[in-house]
Parts: sequence; C-alpha cells; structure tokens
Amino acid sequence: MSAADLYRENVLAHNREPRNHGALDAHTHAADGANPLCGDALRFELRVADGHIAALRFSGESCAITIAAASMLSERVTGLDAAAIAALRAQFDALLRGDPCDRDALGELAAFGELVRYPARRQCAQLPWATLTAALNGAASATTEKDSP
Amino acid sequence: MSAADLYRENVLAHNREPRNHGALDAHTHAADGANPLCGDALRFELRVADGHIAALRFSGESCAITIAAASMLSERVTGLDAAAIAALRAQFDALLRGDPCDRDALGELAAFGELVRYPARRQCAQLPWATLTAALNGAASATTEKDSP
Amino acid sequence: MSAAINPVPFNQAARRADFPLLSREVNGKPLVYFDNANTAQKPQRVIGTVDDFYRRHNANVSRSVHTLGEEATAAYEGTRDKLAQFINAPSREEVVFTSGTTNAINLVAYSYAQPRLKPGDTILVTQMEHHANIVPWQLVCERTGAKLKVAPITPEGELIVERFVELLTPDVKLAAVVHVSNVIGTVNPVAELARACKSRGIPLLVDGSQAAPHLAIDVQALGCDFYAITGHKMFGPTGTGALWAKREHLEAMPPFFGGGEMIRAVSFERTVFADPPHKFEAGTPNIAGFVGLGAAIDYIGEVGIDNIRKYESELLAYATDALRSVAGLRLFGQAREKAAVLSFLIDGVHAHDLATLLDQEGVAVRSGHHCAHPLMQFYGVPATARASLAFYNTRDEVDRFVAALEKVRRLLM
Amino acid sequence: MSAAINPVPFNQAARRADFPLLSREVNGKPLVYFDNANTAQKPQRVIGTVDDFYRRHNANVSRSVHTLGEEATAAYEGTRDKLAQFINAPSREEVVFTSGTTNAINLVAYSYAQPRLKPGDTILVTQMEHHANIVPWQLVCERTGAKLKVAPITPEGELIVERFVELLTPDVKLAAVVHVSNVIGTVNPVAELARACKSRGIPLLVDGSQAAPHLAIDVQALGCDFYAITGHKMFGPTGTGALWAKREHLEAMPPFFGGGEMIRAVSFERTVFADPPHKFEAGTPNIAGFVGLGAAIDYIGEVGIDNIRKYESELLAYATDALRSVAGLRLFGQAREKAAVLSFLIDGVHAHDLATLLDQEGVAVRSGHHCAHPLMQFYGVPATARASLAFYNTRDEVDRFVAALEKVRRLLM
Ligand SMILES: Cc1ncc(COP(=O)(O)O)c(C=O)c1O
Ligand SMILES: Cc1ncc(COP(=O)(O)O)c(C=O)c1O
Repeated sequence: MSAADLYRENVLAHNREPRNHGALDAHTHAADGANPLCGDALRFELRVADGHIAALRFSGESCAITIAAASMLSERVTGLDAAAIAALRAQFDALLRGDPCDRDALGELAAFGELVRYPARRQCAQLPWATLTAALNGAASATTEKDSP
Repeated sequence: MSAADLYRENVLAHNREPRNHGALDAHTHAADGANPLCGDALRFELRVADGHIAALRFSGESCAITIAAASMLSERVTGLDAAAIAALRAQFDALLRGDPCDRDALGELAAFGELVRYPARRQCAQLPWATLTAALNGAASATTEKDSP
Repeated sequence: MSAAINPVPFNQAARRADFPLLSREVNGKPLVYFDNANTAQKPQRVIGTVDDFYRRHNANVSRSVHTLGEEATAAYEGTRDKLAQFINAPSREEVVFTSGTTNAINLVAYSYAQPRLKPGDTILVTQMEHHANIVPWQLVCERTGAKLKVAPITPEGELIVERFVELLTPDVKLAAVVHVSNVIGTVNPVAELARACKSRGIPLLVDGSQAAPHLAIDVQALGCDFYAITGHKMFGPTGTGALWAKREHLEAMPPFFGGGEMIRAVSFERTVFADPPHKFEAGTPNIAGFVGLGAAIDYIGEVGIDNIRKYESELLAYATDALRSVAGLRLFGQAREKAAVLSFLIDGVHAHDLATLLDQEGVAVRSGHHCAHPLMQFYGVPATARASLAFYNTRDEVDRFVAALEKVRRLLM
Repeated sequence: MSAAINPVPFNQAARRADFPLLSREVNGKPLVYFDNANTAQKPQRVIGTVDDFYRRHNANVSRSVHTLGEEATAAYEGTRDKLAQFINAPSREEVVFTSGTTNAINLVAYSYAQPRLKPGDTILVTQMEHHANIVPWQLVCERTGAKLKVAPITPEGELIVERFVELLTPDVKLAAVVHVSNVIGTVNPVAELARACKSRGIPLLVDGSQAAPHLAIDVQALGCDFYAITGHKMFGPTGTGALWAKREHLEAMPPFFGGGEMIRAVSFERTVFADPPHKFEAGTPNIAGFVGLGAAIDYIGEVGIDNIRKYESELLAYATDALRSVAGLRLFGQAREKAAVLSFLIDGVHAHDLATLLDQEGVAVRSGHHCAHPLMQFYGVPATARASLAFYNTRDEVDRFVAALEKVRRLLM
C-alpha cells in the first residue's frame, strides 16, 4: 500500500500499543483537546516537577495518526521543560509545513513529515501538541481549529 | 438601421406627435401606470359614458414604444366598452408573445409584433394597456411588473 | 420494467462517460468517487453550458435591454421554469433562487419564522437532521425565545412517526424534516408527515438536498409548505439552489436581503418591494451557475429520475451485501426506504484512517460527522466513514472499494 | 511612465484577445460591450479554471480527507490568500466569502448593525449609493427604529465632504459609502472620509463593487472598517464576492447564517461556532466560482492594476470628448476623480430607445435607473443610458459607439 509512507510500521505499532496510555494519578496538570475535523477527543495528564515533565499519560478515542503522535510525543518530551517542548513543537510544525527542520531532534516524530501530502490530516498530529501545551499552560482545553488548512 | 422593423415610420410618427396627448377635463376615470424597468410613468384620464369610452387623454414621460403604443391605443379604443377593450388586450398580449392573433382587429398596433424579438421592451408597450385597464376598473395605479419577462 | 413504466432506456456505461472527472486517476489508481452526498460530479452538458455562457452570452440579468442581457435573462429565468417543473411547483413564481439549501433554510428562518415566533413556541426537527436544518432554528430560537423539539428515531435510523405526530402540539409553529438523510440514507415519509402537520395547521419545511439527485420530487403530492434544494448535489454548479414555498407564505414574508433587483421603487423615504420571487433575490445572482443548473435538470430528465432510482437501489443492495462480508464492519442506518448512502465503521479502526487509506487506493469516501453531530451522538460515535453512491457508480467500483477496505483493515489491525 | 512606476508592460490588443466573448457579433455587427459596470466579461484564464475545476478537481471543501477534497480546498482557500493580498488585508482570516457585494452588505446589516442600533441612532449614506448600500440599511432601520441620513452631492456628482463630516454626529453608528459610483463614476475620497469617521469612533463601510476592477485597493491605507466586493465585476465568476472586515468586528459579530461549516460543535442543547471567517460561511460555498475568482485576481495582477487604471483614464478622456460632440447630449457626473463610466441622455430621446437602438448597432449599453433611484431623483430623470468601459475596450469602439449614437439620434428626432 502506497500510504505505507504515512502509516509506516512504527506509526502503526504506536497506534496498536501506545506508550504512556491511560490516566495519571496525582497529576499536577491536565487538559482536554478536541479536533473539530472529526470530534475526536484527547486528554493529557502530567506530573510536572521542578518545571520538567516527570510523567505523563494520555487517553481518548482518536485516529491512528493522533494516537501514534501522542504516543511518540509522550516518550520524547518526558524530562523536558516547557521551553524545550515549545522549541520542539516549532520544529514539528515546520515539519508538517514542509519547511526545513531538525529531524534528529524530532526523532521518531519525523515520521509525520509525510503529512505534507495530507493537509487535512495535519490537525490529527497537532492535537497532542495542542493538548500538551494547553495542559502546561494551565488551560483546561485546546482545539486544533486554528491549525486547520 | 435594422431596428427600423420595430421603430418603423408610424411608430416614430406617433412618438413625435402623439394623438390624444394631455389632460382630460371632467374625466370620470383616471389611473397612473409605472414601468418598474425604468421608472417611466404614464397617466390615463377617461370620460366614460354609457359604458363606452367617450374620450381619453394620456400624459407622462416615457420611451418611444410606450408613447406610440399609448397614442395608437387611444385612437383604437375610443368608442369601445370594457369587454371589447379586454378582448383587444388579449389579442395584443398574444401578439407580443408571438402567438396567433387578429392583426386586423389590432390595426396599427400590430406594429408591436416586432417586440417578440425584444422581450425586455414588451412592458413598454404593455404599460398603456395596464394603465387604461386600471382606470376602467377604478384602480388608481398599475404596474407592468407581473408582465415582465 | 415495461416500457410504459420506464420509458427512457438507460445505458449506464454511456451515462457514466458523460462525467469527465470520473476518468481521473487518484494516487495512481482509477478514481472511485463515493462522496456523492457531499457533492456530485458534473456531466459534460453542465460544464459545457457554463463554459458556453461565459464565452458567448455572459451579461447581467438586471433588466438590460441589450441582446446579451436578453439572452442571459432568458437562460437564467428558463432555469426557474425547469426547476418549477422538476419539483412540480404550481407556479414558477414560487421558486426562489438561493445559493443552496443552507441559504434557503436561513431565508425561511429569518423571514418566515422570526416574525412569528415568541417565547413558548417551538420548532420540531428530527434527530437525523443536517446542521443546516438545526442551527438556523437554534439561532432564531435564541433571538425569539422559542425552543427546539426533537423527534426521535429508531436504531435502524427510521423516524418514529407516531412520536413525531405526538410532538405536533399547539406550541409547534414549524416542523422541519430532512427528506433523505445525508448520513444514513433514510427516506422519510414526507407525505404522511405533511398530512399530520396540515391537519394541525403547522407548516412543514422539507430539506430536499439529498432527495433531488435520487428520486422524483412532487411538492404538491408531498403536501409540504417549504422545500429546499441545492444545485451542486444534483449535478449542477456550486453556489446554486432554491427554496420552493407556497405563494401565500412568500407573499406574507417580509424581504430578507436588501439590494438591487428586489425593489419596485426606492427613495430615502419609502421603498416598495417587488413581488415574489424577486423580493427575495437581491443583487446579481450566480447567473452562470443557474444557467448550468438548467442543463443539470435537463440532463436528469434525459437520464430519467426513475431509471436513476431503480439503478441506485439495486446498487445499494449490492453494496450493502458486499459490506456485510467485511469482518468487524458496522453499518449505520438500515431503513426500509433508503437511498444509496452507507455509513460504517470497522471495529478498532478510526474513520479518518479509513478514509485516508482508501484514498490511497483511489477510493474517495467521506469521514467525519457529516454535519450531523446530533446523529453521531445518537449512535455514540464521534465520526463514521460514508460511501454515497450515484447512478454513475458501478458494481465494479463497489468491488474495488470492498477490496480496498479489506486491505486497509489488515494494515491497521 | 518609467519602468519603475509601471513595471508590467501592457499590450492592450493582446489583453483584449484574452476575452472570448468580445469577438462575438450582435445583430450582425461586431459587439461593442460597454456594460462593464453591470458585469464584466471573463478572460479565458477564468473560464478555463472553472472548466478545469469541474473536469478534474471537483469536490466539496467540507473537510474531506480524500485527494479531490484536499485539492478543492487548497484551490478554494488559495483564493482567500489571493484576495487578502489583492486588497492588502492584514490577515486572510478577515476575508469572508460571500455571494457578492449585496450579500456582504446584508451580512453587516444583520450581524453588525442590527444588534447595535436603537431608536435615535442613524446610519449615514450618500446620495449616490447603489440600492445594495441603501435598502439593507432601510430594512435594519425598520427593525430597530434607527434612521437613515443622506450626505449630499454636487451637480457634478461629487460628495460634499464637509457636509458629510458635519453629518457625522454622535447619533451616527455606521457610515456607508460607495468607493466608485456605478452610475457616474465618481471616485470618493475614502481615506479622507475614513479619517473623519475614525476620529469620531464611527465605523465606515465601503462598497467597493466598482473599485476592484479599476483601481488598486488597500484597505489598510483606506482606513475603513468594512470593504465589500463582488467577483463578477472584476472578471471573475458570478455568485462570488467578499466582505473584508477588521478582525475585532468579525469577532464581535454574532453568526448570521446557521448550517454546516460554521460550527465547531452542535448539540441540541448547545452549539459552539467556528472562528471567523468560517463563522460566517455556512453551507457549501460556490467552490468553482471562488476557484475562478482566484484566477481573475491572478489575471488582474498579470495585466497590472496600474496599467488598467492608466489606460482606462485615457479612454475615459477620449470618450468624454467624443460624447461632447453629439448634439443634445447631456452627461451626468463630471467628478474630477472619475472611473470610466459615462451616464448620459440625448434631448428628447428616452434611455431605453437609445439602448435598444444602440444594440441594433452591436453596442451594449445599459439604460434605466442603474439600481440608484435616489441618484436619478437627484438629477430629476427617470433613467439614463450608461456606457461603462473596461481596459479591454478601445478607442475604435468608442468611435463606433458615437457613430451609432448619431444614427439613433437622427432616427428618433
Ligand atoms: C456600486 C455597486 N454596489 C453594489 C452592487 C451590487 O453588487 P452585486 O449585485 O454583485 O451584489 C453593484 C452592482 O450591481 C454596484 O455597482
Ligand atoms: C441533508 C442536507 N441538508 C443540507 C445540506 C446543506 O446543503 P448546502 O451545503 O449545499 O447548503 C446538505 C449538504 O451538505 C445535506 O446533505
């Protein structure tokens, strides 16, 4: 299947067995994200210590792109502080736009570079970022509407 | 000029020197007609005796088609009663639609048969009829809007 | 069956060839266009008519007396005659041109409902409505203090008619019902609903967006008060549509948009409005679009709406059977009277992933809420995938669609 | 003059050849199309873009995830970027697509003016407005108890700016002014009016229908609050247009039409609306039309709006001189800043007879009130004939027009 470029093995694997899935007891931050494209919902719960993410979990029913992005994201940002996450998000947004970006810093998340060819699906990969950022900022909810094509 | 078929000599002559033009003292019926296509206005004043038109006059600023039609009409209907006028009007409407009609009965008015090719101008020739009919029916005003293409 | 019933011979392959876009490839595969409920493709006759209009007859219809203006007006107003005939309206003056169904329903909301509604009044809709037949009523309710009531449906996606009728209490000032659901294909028993409304003096608006391309419409036989259609779903150009309404309603309704073409005389002191339908048609309309819509109506007439309905219902039966063979597939909507629209999900697979991966196989389906959030809430899903068929689709396309589905399912499992 | 000022070389004959309709004959004569203020002709690029859209990319823009849907969305939303650039809007989100200027102004009337107006308030317009910039305000005044005030003009057809400014009293809640008159061509000093409005906190709406095809528009330099345009007059398809409005206004305005595409979430209990511009764009838009409008904007850019303006002003001077040579001809409107629109009458000859007889000579002009009754009342005539020129018109056409006028005059005298 030619969509194997987007739905590549590691994306599918993260979708099948998402890392850091579930609820996080005693979280310090949380936010609910919504993708108005389809009504999908995502929840992030975090424990922040000394300004760094000590642990995080996500839940919600979503598409494979959102779940894989959330799963990869959860691994990538553990231990980082808000500034580092914001910098990484900027790299990720550049990736989706097809602009030059630091693929090494993004690690597995670089898989979503294929979304350049799927503008309508970009929000799916952006929802975890929007939700995580909302949680870090103390906001209760986030939507990807503004990011839509 | 190829429009000479519509603007033929007798039409132009009636426009230049309309018959029965002006106001009618001691009229028994009157109505104002408006052509919404252009804002043209026409006024008919009649003296009806024994159900027949004894005299009529028209006034107002209008296009050559309206004036010529009013002028010819004024000559043609003098002496007729409402039923005869209605019958003649039906013939005239058929003429404009290009349907079979009694051209002899219409007399000079048959010149307007050329309006088949000018649907936007038909209202101009219909305005005198609408105004005359309104006056006969005791209505104060008439418009040709419903007759528009 | 016999020539008397179906007088127009139907050559499906020839008809399919009338649609240039259908020969396109997508992602290296021949396109299977199964997103017809979203918008339909256009036959060459429609495309060519629009093209020809711009090349040879383009002019404004605003009462120009020159030749181009008369040609444009004749073509544009000709569509009004065709549309009146297409829906069997008693009179061409009852056909108001709009930019689509959404515009048509909002016109009724602002110009009919708004002046009539007061607190305590209600508008009755159904659980299966499109947002276009919900949100305008919510907005007018907010402005007037009226409320929305919702008639329930069965899990199969059929309106529960007796509940609908029970809800027609004296507080109901308008009922608004979709003729054919864009999500689950249900064909509602509009004539029956109209009778119930009529006997209670309640006007009925019918959202015919999805009906016009698939079945014969007869507003007089249906007995409704308002009927809304949209041109782009009936093989016509985008930006076209119409509201049919009974003359008495149109005459009683105040004008909606102000501007040129809808007036008889304007002064700063007093403005006199034109008669319907022009009273509701302010400004320069989508002239080329409506001329194209006329060609679409001619085209449907030539194909034969009964041929379309018959062919599509056979194709629907075939597709339904084929989908049932897919493991873990859940079909939404199994109404007895149903248009060729199939909403579905595959266990454990999200609708968007389905749609994206099907697209890689050249199959265009829609995924999402289909502008029918409340129906999604009823089924307890955020989104579905939807295959909506037209008479130019084929069994072969259904087979390719199902094969692609199997491939996608295996990939994602 | 120098290449630096006018960088795009302008080949008028080549540009004229871009418009297929202009090679048409009417009544056996080569067409002279002088009805551009009514609607403009379309270049091949626009016609071809619409055609190609229907043939190869047609799909709904409603968030489809399939390839056709993404292509259609990219093309459609691409026009929003182009339009934002064309009028120098600060942001693409401030560009709301409408079916035309009439729709755009009515949107402001219903969604901006209506909630703000109360008895005693006024809206200020001018004596030279098109009905589209009068009647929506009359209707909203009727609904709210507000009143219309009218700024006067000189016999030459210029707005009396000091009177306009004097009328900007605290009761004025909105001023609405045409940028370029469709009847007499006057170009109003919008930037100056906007400054006067702004210093008094009064929002200014500009009806730019006739400006967009003729001169460069920069809404930021103009300093207005709302700017309305219509696509069909700027060489684009019918049924397209836009309202530009400052973001703060769009955010404060409640939604207007309800339906699909303008919501974030719908339930029967609570509906959440999308952000501007989508909040105001309910339903399926005129997709093919807007894709074509993008091509029209590209085309204008290629020709060069400054080339257009310069060429047209020379043609206007030539046509004005030529008309002055016709015995008994009265010209309406002699503003110093004037677009190439010539309204006129010949003594003793009615405008309709002029138009019909000119049409026999292949010359298309409009006759009537031009949707500007109050301006006709100002001049004390029921109707005028109007020749409105575009950059594809030529001096030779002006000569043929004047010759035809002479012929008509002789016939009718
Ligand atoms: C000055 C002016 N304003 C408004 C309009 C209305 O534009 P539309 O009919 O495209 O809505 C026109 C054109 O008819 C116009 O010339
Ligand atoms: C059932 C139904 N109603 C209303 C609409 C709205 O039609 P439009 O978007 O053409 O205004 C649609 C299509 O989207 C529909 O399917």
